[in-house]
Amino acid sequence: MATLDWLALSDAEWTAIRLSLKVSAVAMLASLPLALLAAMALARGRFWGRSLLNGLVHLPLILPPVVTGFLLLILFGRRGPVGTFLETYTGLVFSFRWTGAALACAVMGFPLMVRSIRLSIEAVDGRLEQAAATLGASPAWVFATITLPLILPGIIAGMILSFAKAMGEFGATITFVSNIPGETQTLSAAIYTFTQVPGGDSGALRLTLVSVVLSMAALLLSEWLATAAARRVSGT
Amino acid sequence: MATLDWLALSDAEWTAIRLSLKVSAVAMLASLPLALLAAMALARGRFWGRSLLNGLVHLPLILPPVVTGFLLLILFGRRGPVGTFLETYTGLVFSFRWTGAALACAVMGFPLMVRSIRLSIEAVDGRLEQAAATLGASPAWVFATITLPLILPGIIAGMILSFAKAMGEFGATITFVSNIPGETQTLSAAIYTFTQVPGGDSGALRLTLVSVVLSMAALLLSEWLATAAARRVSGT
Amino acid sequence: AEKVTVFAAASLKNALDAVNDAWQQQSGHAVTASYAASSALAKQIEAGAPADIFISADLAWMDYVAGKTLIREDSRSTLLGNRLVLVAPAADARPVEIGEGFDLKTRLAGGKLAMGAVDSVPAGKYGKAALEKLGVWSSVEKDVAGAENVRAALLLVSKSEAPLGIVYETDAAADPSVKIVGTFPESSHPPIVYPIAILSESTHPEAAAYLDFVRSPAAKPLFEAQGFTVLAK
Amino acid sequence: MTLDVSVRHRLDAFSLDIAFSAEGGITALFGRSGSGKTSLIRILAGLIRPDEGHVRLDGETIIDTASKAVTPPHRRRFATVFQEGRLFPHLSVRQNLLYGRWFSRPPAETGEIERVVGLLGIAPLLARPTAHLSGGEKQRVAIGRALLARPRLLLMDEPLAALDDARKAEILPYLERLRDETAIPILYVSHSVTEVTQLADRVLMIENGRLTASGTASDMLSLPGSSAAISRREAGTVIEATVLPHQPDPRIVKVAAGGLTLFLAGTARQPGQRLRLRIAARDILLATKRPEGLSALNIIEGVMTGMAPCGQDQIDVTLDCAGTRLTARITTVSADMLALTSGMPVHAVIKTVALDP
Amino acid sequence: MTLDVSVRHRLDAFSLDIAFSAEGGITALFGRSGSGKTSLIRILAGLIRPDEGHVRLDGETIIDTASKAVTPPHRRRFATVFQEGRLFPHLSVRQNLLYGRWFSRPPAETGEIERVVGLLGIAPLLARPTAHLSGGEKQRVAIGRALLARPRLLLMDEPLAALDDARKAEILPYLERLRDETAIPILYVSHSVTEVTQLADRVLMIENGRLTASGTASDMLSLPGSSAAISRREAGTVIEATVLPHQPDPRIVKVAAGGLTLFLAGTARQPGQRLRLRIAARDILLATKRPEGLSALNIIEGVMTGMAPCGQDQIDVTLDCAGTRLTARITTVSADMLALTSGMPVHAVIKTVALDP
Ligand SMILES: Nc1ncnc2c1ncn2[C@@H]1O[C@H](COP(=O)(O)OP(=O)(O)OP(=O)(O)O)[C@@H](O)[C@H]1O
Ligand SMILES: Nc1ncnc2c1ncn2[C@@H]1O[C@H](COP(=O)(O)OP(=O)(O)OP(=O)(O)O)[C@@H](O)[C@H]1O
Ligand code: MOO
Ligand SMILES: [Mg+2]
Ligand SMILES: [Mg+2]
Repeated sequence: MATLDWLALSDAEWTAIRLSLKVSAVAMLASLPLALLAAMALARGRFWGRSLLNGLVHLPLILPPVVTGFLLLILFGRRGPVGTFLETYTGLVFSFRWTGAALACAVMGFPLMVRSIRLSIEAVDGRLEQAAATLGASPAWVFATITLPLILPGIIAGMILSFAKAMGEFGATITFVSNIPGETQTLSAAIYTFTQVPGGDSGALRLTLVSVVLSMAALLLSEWLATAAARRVSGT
Repeated sequence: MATLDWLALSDAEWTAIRLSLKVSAVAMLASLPLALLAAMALARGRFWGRSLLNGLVHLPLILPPVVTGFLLLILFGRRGPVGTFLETYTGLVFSFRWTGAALACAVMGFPLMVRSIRLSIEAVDGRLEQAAATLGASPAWVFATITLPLILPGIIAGMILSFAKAMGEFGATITFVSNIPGETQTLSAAIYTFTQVPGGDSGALRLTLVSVVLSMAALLLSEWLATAAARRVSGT
Repeated sequence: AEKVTVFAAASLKNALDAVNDAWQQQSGHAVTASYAASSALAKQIEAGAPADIFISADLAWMDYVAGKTLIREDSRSTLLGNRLVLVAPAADARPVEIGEGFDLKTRLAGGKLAMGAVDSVPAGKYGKAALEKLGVWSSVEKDVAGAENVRAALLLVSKSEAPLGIVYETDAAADPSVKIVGTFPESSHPPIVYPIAILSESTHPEAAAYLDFVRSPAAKPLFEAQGFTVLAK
Repeated sequence: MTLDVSVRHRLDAFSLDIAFSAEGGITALFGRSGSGKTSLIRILAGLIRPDEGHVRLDGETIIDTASKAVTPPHRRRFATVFQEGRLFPHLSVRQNLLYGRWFSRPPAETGEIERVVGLLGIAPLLARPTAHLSGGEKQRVAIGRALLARPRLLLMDEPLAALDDARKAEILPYLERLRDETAIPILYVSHSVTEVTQLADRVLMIENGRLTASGTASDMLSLPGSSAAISRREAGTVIEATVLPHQPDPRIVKVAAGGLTLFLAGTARQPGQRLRLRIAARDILLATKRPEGLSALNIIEGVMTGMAPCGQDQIDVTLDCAGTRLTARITTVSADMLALTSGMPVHAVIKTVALDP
Repeated sequence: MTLDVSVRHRLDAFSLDIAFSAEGGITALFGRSGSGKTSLIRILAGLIRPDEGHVRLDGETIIDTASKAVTPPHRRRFATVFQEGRLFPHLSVRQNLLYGRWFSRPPAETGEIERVVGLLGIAPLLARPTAHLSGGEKQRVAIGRALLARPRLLLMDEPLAALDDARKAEILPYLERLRDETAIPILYVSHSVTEVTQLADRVLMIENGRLTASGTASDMLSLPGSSAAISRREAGTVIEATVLPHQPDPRIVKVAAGGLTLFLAGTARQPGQRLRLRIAARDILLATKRPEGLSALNIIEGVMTGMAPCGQDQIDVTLDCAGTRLTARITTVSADMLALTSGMPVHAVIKTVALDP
């Protein structure tokens, strides 16, 4: 009974869980197209500025999360140049919204996703793509029908890394969009808050368990998907 | 003149830079053998508990860094079970030492390294390994002479991810081994310190630039190595 | 109606949550609090955060936002105070006589002195100032382990990683695995204060009422229950 | 259809420098291992851009390095059967076969698909993944895939090498039909004289990246002077023949081949049909007087015009038979016994079944 | 050497169920595409564990599913030449060749390496990476790599399919030498009757995963009743022969083949040497009376014992020539002309050069 009480989650905590899942999922999905593009460019491109792009992609990994958060705040905040631009032209607002949390998580997970996808692209046998071209498939078709299915395991690996990172990320998020319950307070931020006050340990532990369970479930699902994808590819 | 002054680094900052490089390099190198093992087990193993191992490997990604640091403290601290054991039997002490910072960075970068290597292993054409076996190579030899060279690009990608992560990591590090100048104060911690005081922006910016430059150099080097490795493999 | 949004230093969470509940019950107005490091909150306010009230953990960040005219000067006041204490693991709770030139070094016995990072964390800054004032800083400077925040410093002591730590009384009192072995004289460090103010951009009609409630006698026991000294009159 | 090719390309130590033009039908690329056949195919398929030169199909420029015009591979529609199969591992056999269908206008019809599948004997494989197909199965699927892409030009790189002889013999007539019934021109790399004789209208001999000879299958595959890539066993004469009006005995057809009249077994031929016959030098016997009571229906009079030693203790004897040159390989011992000398009239004895394609 | 195999294995819809034992020398696996040859090779190489059965080499258990004993692939030392080459992409040609050397005791000597390299014609490739080798070059390197691993058993899966005939003809004698001079037993998958005739001591006919017949090359490759995998063109008789003491004319050798005496060209043979001759049915002419003045040195008397139709308008005529059975393929028209009936004495005419291996 006592144990169950301890495990019982408050409404605010449920909100944080739902928000975390939403933020992580959106971050993962929204960054996917861009990550694919970046990975293709890095794996296949031979353009000037490739190293620059590569560096840029890795930046969120290299910088302390707080710095990334500050940079996001300066760029995408309500007063930031990009933030102003997006708000005016697309109506998209990041500052102090869950969308901002998703942006922060997406940015933090971006290098992980790009690396995974890039590694898969580099492992694709170019001769298959050539064969498809001789059968009449344009580069876009080749990508959609040959490259994409072959790199699926890498894409899935990248997505799960990004998702897991998003579940654990709080430094950049809390710095960028603060820690507003119901709007920007993700599970990780809630855990962090618990660690900041006396007696918060058990609350932190409880939420950590929730976070781990959710991420593990996602991980298992991704493994299963990746295995299925790999099986299709190897035909076993 | 003023610009140069601004860029001039204090002795303490130089110390932090040297320390960060040492910590990141050691973290990267020390975790490599274990990451290889884990990646092999996850990519090839069909044992019970594989999912568990997979979850464990991803844990540092999923958990907020503060929690990871906390767990490290409990396990590897001077009074922690592992810490006590290691100190008694190998003399290795982590608590409040740069070695602890390296451990924290290694742990935080571990999932990234394992994923990269694992993805490469899964892309290796098993038929080549079979061919080597029929020529008399034992599994260990096959691994050393066929698998390892073929996954080199993935290993390099994993190492650079781990290194970059180590350069940016500070949450787990500072929680585990604090922020002792000259011993555990890495560049990231120094940057963080700057962000915590009003007017510290320029200092933070300066050190961030240093960190970015160093990581970019490492990144370029790794790209160059990976390209060389890939060229050897594809024979172009 | 829109909620009143409070940006508050993370260490206030327990106390302020209770106060907010009370206000909500009393006034019927909703309030929401975002707890983070004072530095992050200050920068967010600068970036136009939709907050009504800011409670900083030290004067520096309140001064920072004040300097950019982001707060209503007339609403600013010091809300809470705290005391700085020396803690040790419960297992080794020999009291320490804190005074001019007291022998901290010997008591450390080669171990680390855990405290907030002395350049950035408020508690660390106060601690350093106190030790300097008491003339022992130079003897222990090399032994300081600067944590990211007070809670992390406390953790180092509670896990016996460090034999001594300097933390707030509020944190120390709530942790049974540490014992307060000495309290720093108020005179040895700048006053430990939590300033509060309404933000210039706040348009919330209830912001002032909330501020008044937080400073009211009704809130006082809730803060004191967490070990804070209430400075508001 | 005219394919007009003139390309120069360096690949490290190897250099390719080849110019030819090919009309419709099947053009065979014949040359030893490493002579540059695959490299040429790759240039045509658009997988290598040549250093210099041009490729034109019916006047349309496919590549022209001078004007920097290059048609991308997928717009060339030069479907390629690669030496190594290159099946798509994530698609089933059926999906592999139909891959080109998405891009061909009009797409291959169901009837055509069924015909190709039936012919290649891959109906039982259709639902399977490609990973565990046998070597020959893979190659058959690759052939089907290229055929069903309805290409403008079919590039085939040793397509039958992985197949057993019986399977080869089954597929060859289909390729012949493809050549005769559709207008798809084919560039066909092969080491097999049998295949080339049966299929090719024109043969390009490649050696060390250079075109050493090119011409009709008859000229290229006939002794003397045929390529080093033709084994001793296969060397001989290839001649074009036309089926003459029906014989009284329907089991036999008479064909006119150069100045010769030859008898072949089989009623399947229509009068007027053109065939290509390969008469291996080792399949011709010589006789100094007309033999009697022999099972060979083809006993041809000719005049000996020359001899060339061929390996140890054998010679290739060249005959002029009513203006057609034949080569017979006999032992030097027989030559001595028959006292062969230039200008001497001889009878060439060729078994009817030896003329089977 | 005795290789004793008895395995059963399912692969989805396909099932393999084969038992045989092979002595030293070369054992050929002959069967159509998809019949299970590669699967069997994979079981022997240790790449598939069979569902049931055993494999023993000289009494040593390699696999025994009953006692769960399995020797891992690298301890078997059954070097394998795969149908698809499988060269190591990160190693140069030289490194590929020497790969097995690290594991063989004693390692191949420099002399042996040079001999293999020279024979396979890969000396100019040694320093190159493997990626851009031509198909035939790759396969030659793969053969060299397996040979230099000094295996206990060599498994070869269509090793020569990618090579031109001339190159094949060059490499075959080397494999023969390997068979005769070293004790390495070889299991050899091939579709080529020529290769099998020349190399194999024993032939296993596989059809649909089952051993349909096995026996000496002569029995297996001779009409009637040889496998469907042998094309019409190649069908005939394979007989073992022994070189008889030198003839007065050194350009000719006389061999005893069954009850027959045949003449072959070439002085390279030593008296007493054993050869295998393949006489394709299409290479034999029949005559009702002994022909004169013919270049053929081998005119053999025999008695017609039977006829079997073979395709349209042709028949395979079986002869008994001094106890040896020969098959001649002639047109039905010729058969009528010669009025062939069973029991009739006939002369079989075989060109000397047709007996060239
Ligand atoms: N990219 C390359 N770089 C260097 N050399 C190459 C490259 N591609 C091919 N070669 C070399 O060029 C020569 C011709 O190769 P190609 O593949 O065209 O031969 P091929 O005639 O198809 O031979 P095969 O019949 O054995 O397949 C070979 O010696 C090969 O090693
Ligand atoms: N792992 C597998 N799963 C399912 N079917 C398989 C598997 N491996 C092989 N097969 C099937 O078993 C049959 C025999 O294959 P195998 O590769 O042994 O043939 P093969 O005799 O070597 O043919 P080829 O001469 O064309 O190389 C084929 O029909 C093949 O598709
Ligand atoms: O509220 Mo603080 O910044 O942990 O002293
Ligand atoms: Mg080729
Ligand atoms: Mg096979």
